[in-house]
Amino acid sequence: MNNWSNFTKGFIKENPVFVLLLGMCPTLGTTTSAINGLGMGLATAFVLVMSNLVISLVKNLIPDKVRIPAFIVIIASFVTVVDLLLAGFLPALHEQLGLFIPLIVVNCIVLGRAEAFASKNNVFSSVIDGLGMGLGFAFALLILGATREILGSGAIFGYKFIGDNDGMLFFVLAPGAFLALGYIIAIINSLRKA
Amino acid sequence: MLKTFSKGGVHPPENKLSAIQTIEQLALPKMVSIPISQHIGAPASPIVKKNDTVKVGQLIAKSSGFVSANIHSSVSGKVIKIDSVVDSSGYKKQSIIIDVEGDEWFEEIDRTPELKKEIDLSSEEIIKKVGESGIVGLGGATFPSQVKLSVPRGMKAEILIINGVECEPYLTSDHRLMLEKGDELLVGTQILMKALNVDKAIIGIENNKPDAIEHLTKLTKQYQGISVEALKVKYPQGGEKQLIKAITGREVPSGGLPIAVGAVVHNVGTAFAVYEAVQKNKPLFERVVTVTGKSVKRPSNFMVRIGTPVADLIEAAGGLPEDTGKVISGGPMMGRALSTIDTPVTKGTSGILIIPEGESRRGKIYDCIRCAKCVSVCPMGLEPYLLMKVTEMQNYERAEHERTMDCIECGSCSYICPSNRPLLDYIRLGKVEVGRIIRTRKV
Amino acid sequence: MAKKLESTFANMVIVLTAVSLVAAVSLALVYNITKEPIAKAKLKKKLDAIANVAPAFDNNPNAEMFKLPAFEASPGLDSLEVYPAKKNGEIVGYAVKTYTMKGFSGLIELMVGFKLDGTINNYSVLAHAETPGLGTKMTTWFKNEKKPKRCINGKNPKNVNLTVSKDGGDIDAITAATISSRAFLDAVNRAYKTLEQGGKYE
Amino acid sequence: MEYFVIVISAIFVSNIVLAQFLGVCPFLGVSNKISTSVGMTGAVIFVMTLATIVTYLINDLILVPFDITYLKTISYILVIAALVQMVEIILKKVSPSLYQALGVFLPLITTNCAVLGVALLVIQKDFNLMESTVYAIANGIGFGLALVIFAGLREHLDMMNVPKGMKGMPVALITAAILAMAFMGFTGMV
Amino acid sequence: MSKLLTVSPSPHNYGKDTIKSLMYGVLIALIPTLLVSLYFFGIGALIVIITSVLSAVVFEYLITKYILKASPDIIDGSAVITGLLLAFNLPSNLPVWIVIIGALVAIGIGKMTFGGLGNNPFNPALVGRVFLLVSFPVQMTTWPAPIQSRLQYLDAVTGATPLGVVKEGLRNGEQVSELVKQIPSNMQMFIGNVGGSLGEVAGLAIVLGLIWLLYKKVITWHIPISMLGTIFIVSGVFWLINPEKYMNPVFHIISGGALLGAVFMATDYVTSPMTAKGQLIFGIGIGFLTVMIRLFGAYPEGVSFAILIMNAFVPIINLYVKPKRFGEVIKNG
Repeated sequence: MNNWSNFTKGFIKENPVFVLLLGMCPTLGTTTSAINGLGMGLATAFVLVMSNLVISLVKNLIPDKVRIPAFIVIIASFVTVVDLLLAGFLPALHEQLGLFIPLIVVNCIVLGRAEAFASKNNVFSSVIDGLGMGLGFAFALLILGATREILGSGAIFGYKFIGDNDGMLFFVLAPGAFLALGYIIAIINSLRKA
Repeated sequence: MLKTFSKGGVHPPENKLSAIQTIEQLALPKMVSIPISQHIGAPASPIVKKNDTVKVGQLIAKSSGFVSANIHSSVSGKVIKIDSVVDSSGYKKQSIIIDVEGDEWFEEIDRTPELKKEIDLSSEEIIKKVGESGIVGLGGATFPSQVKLSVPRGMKAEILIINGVECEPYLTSDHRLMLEKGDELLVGTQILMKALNVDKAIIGIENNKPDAIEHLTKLTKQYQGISVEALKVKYPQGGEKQLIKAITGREVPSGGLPIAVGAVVHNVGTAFAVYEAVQKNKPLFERVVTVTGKSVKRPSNFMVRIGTPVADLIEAAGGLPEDTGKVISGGPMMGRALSTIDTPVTKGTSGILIIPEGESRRGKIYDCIRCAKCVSVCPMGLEPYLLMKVTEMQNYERAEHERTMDCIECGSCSYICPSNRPLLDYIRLGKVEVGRIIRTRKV
Repeated sequence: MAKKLESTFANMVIVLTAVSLVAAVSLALVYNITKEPIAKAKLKKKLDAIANVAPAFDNNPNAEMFKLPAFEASPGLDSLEVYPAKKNGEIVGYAVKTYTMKGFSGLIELMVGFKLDGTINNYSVLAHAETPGLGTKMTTWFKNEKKPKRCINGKNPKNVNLTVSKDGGDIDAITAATISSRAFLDAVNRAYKTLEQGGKYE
Repeated sequence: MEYFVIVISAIFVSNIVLAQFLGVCPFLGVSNKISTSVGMTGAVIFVMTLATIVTYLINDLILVPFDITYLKTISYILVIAALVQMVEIILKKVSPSLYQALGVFLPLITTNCAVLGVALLVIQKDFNLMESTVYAIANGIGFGLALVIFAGLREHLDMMNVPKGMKGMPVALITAAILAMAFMGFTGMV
Repeated sequence: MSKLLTVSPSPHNYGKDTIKSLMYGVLIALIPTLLVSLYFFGIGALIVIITSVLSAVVFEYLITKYILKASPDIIDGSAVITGLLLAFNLPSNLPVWIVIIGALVAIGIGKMTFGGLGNNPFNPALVGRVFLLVSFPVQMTTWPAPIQSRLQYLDAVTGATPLGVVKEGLRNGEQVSELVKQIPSNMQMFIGNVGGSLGEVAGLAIVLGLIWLLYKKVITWHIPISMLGTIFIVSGVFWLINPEKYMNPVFHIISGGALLGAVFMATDYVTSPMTAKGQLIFGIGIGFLTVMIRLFGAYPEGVSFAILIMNAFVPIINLYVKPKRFGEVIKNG
């Protein structure tokens, strides 16, 4: 597989959210606005790239049977790093994302890529894979966040375009997340088939 | 408050157009074709050959098993061939085809009209006689009657129920029989009581036949142990299980026979045939057939020889109307649509119903709107919408679990469905598949 | 390519311990680097909230915070945090972290700033769980200076009845959210009365 | 009364799946059949309660006293992973029948963010040990309630003529959306 | 014999019920309610009803034709009913564009997403209604005063519903005996001279509709009676415990959407259980949840939520509550 397609597959063809249906919790929980979605996506992408990098570096030093715990420790470390960095430098975003930052640990995408890709491939393609998947994830969260923000708050990236009015609040609330994601997946499904 | 069965049921328009028409003897046909399988169970085996001459009432095919029935010639004449002919099921079946010559009856048959009340035969002899005479359930099920009379070991019949319900719309053959042959069928009932060794018989009649109820109630005073029970009108009260439930309040257990609750059910037509067989030595070769339909000129009740082509009956009732869409053997709820009117009348033909083109097709089928009407009308407490769906999905395991085999195919669900869904069609399909699965499991 | 390490017991223990150690050490490192920014960010947030509501100050109100017994306190919440705002060493006003339990979904927390005469300077909503689109409007509703019937900024509870007009007060409730509005004003009044009890007005 | 509030709140008002978006992956993944969702629920209640108690103690006895709460995430996830393994081994030995019922779901639970989420939430909410335990059980029940209802709906939808493009995940998500909307009726009950 | 006969399996007799006839039965039952809403809310009611019905029908047509690419079959009247029921659940001063969004959600999300009539697990009109309630809480909770606002639409004089008054008053610590003075009498509420969604106020008219539906056998008594009975009993128990803190059970029956919900919303064929026993459980569940939400929840009215929640339970009810099979128990008697 060449590096370019390895990189781009995460956006549409193997998009972790829209196609592989992974990492649903943060996808739904943090996408009340475009910026939150993007923030969460990038945080996850960072963890993904770093853990892929490290795991592909040390993969031969780790016995098979303790593979998973070792991976989890590595991933959890990077999650904590992201958690601390965000708390220190982007406190507003940190507060918005809240619980979902530590929960990156259990995001199936991260462990999934570590297990399926980084533990079998070289460093460079692992990083590319992590980057592609991570950005694909961020892209999905951005789309979903933007959709919910436009419909729910009548704004995009915080810029309000319907004056003082509220949008359809449904979309910023929990049910709106399920609904918007459902229709986006349906649209992507029909686009992929067409 | 009149009795009826407790669960489900529908009230299709009754349309008993021929109720006031007395039974007429239909003219002899030129030719009859008598299928060797007119009953449930193994086909009879022919004992005549081509060119044999036969008399009315002569045995022409012999019962070939425990569940099987003798077949007698309904006419006198010459056997011209034994061939496959399309019968009411739409399939080709072996039939004995006889060219009619005169009307020469078998000598032993007592053709006098006198009522003979005394029963000379013993229980075993009656059962034997019924078997020899080829009597089957004339309500339409055509189950060989002698089998029903032979109570399995360890069980005991407590009550005989005579089915005079005639819950199918349009049909009036039983109704007319009760009015015109009341005494005969009551004697027939006593014969059946003797055969079963029971001292109680109840004739169940729906309340839409007050004249029959009145007539038989009057007559039963002379017959010990027989009484008439007027029932609330509700389809499918003529179903064996429903009738037992209505009259005795007992429910035949799922998968069981009526005898499990001590009941045996026979149709009024059967009771009459038993009278004729036992008292008059006359085997079953003719029956009452209603020819009816909204477009029929002269809705009638005919006494018809078995094997007569349906076309003859229609002709006698005023001919086939122009706009005919469907010809049905039996009633509108459970009868079979005929592919051709050359089909012969058989022991199970209770009526010929002609339906105009406009009413002969189901409307457009829509998705189930889950109105639950099929569930509420199912007399067996099943969920037809679900049985259809799981059959459609080929989930036969679930279909069996949901008791699809209990379905009596009364058609109430398909009748009531506002979405015109072919519920019963799918359930039948499911029953076939589930039946096969059950059989392979046993093996 | 190097061969994979065998899954012997010793290997497994060693590797897992090593991985955990490396992780712990590097995390400790990162923690130490980010410790200060995190603390700063937290403080800044609080100061921002105070600065937002209190009259302009040049001290560190957080350092001079003191508690006063709350007016009509709810159980478990019997004192309010008061942050004095000082300019050139002189007290110019207070920011009070106040609350109410009467919100649609219980607790609402506000930071309300008062001038020395008891006039409300500004407020900000710290925490609430009100209905989106209704109660949530309190974050801006009561500070819209174009609508004097709603705005509480610049009003002094001493001479203005800080209850909703429906209850005979002077403030217009949020449309279709009277309960949240009542709760909001209850919290503001609690802050005012608490300072008054503490004898903080001139 | 406090416990009652915690229970009602966790099960209905802020249902862990429908309002807090925790455990959505198994919610969408294991909800094809009612029978499996019941098994999953049992496993989740069990592990969630156990994990919450253990992590609570770790937090209280180790992380806080030594001021290393920044190791919370890493230690919790290790504890949960180890716990799931242990439960699996013990169950296999002690009660093979229970293992039969719950076994297949146990590995899935490690990556069920509801378990880690609840463990983290009880710290955030400042619950004591007893409250934490009740909260964990209640959230397990809330998860199970949502899961079982949803499995019922999906079994139902399997029998319906869902348009082709909507089949599978999209219609499941939209059903979840309406379910979550309906659960908003419980707002403010505590 | 040259002419071909139609051959088909039995039965050959088809009942007179069709989807159309059942839907028209419901529509006729809705007429009294419609008239009452027009009488009390005048022009606003007219605008909202027309907008809602029209957009429901148009959306169903467009979605069927252009998205599902099937032949549109709207004459069965189900879209009209959904539109009408949606309108009945809205205040009469709701702007046209919000009504249109509601109809789009009801038809597009609530119904067509699942495959159209018969396939939707949730009541479409309620999906639309609750969506609007959640999305536009201000517009959805200001109700025009009856009669007074007959000639007004968006600028109507508004007031609170009795349930709203009671909920707010009790939250504010007032006593029931004080609050009853602020709300219309039971008779007024039953006739419909009261603020509220335009169709739910007409208690008497809804009861007439119920009688018609029962007479025509479009629905059975199980759901409405079990639901209203449960509301009465559960609210009655609380009332007996403390009549100063909880309103009396009669008030709970005739106020808000209890009657409209019990007669027209909960009885929706598609989204209610298939067996009589299941329907009783369904009705009891709705009644119980309604009272719980009214007494303890944030929303003053809980009927819509309660019905949607119980809709979600219908598949489970259908799975476990079976009709009594014939011959299951051998009964001798």
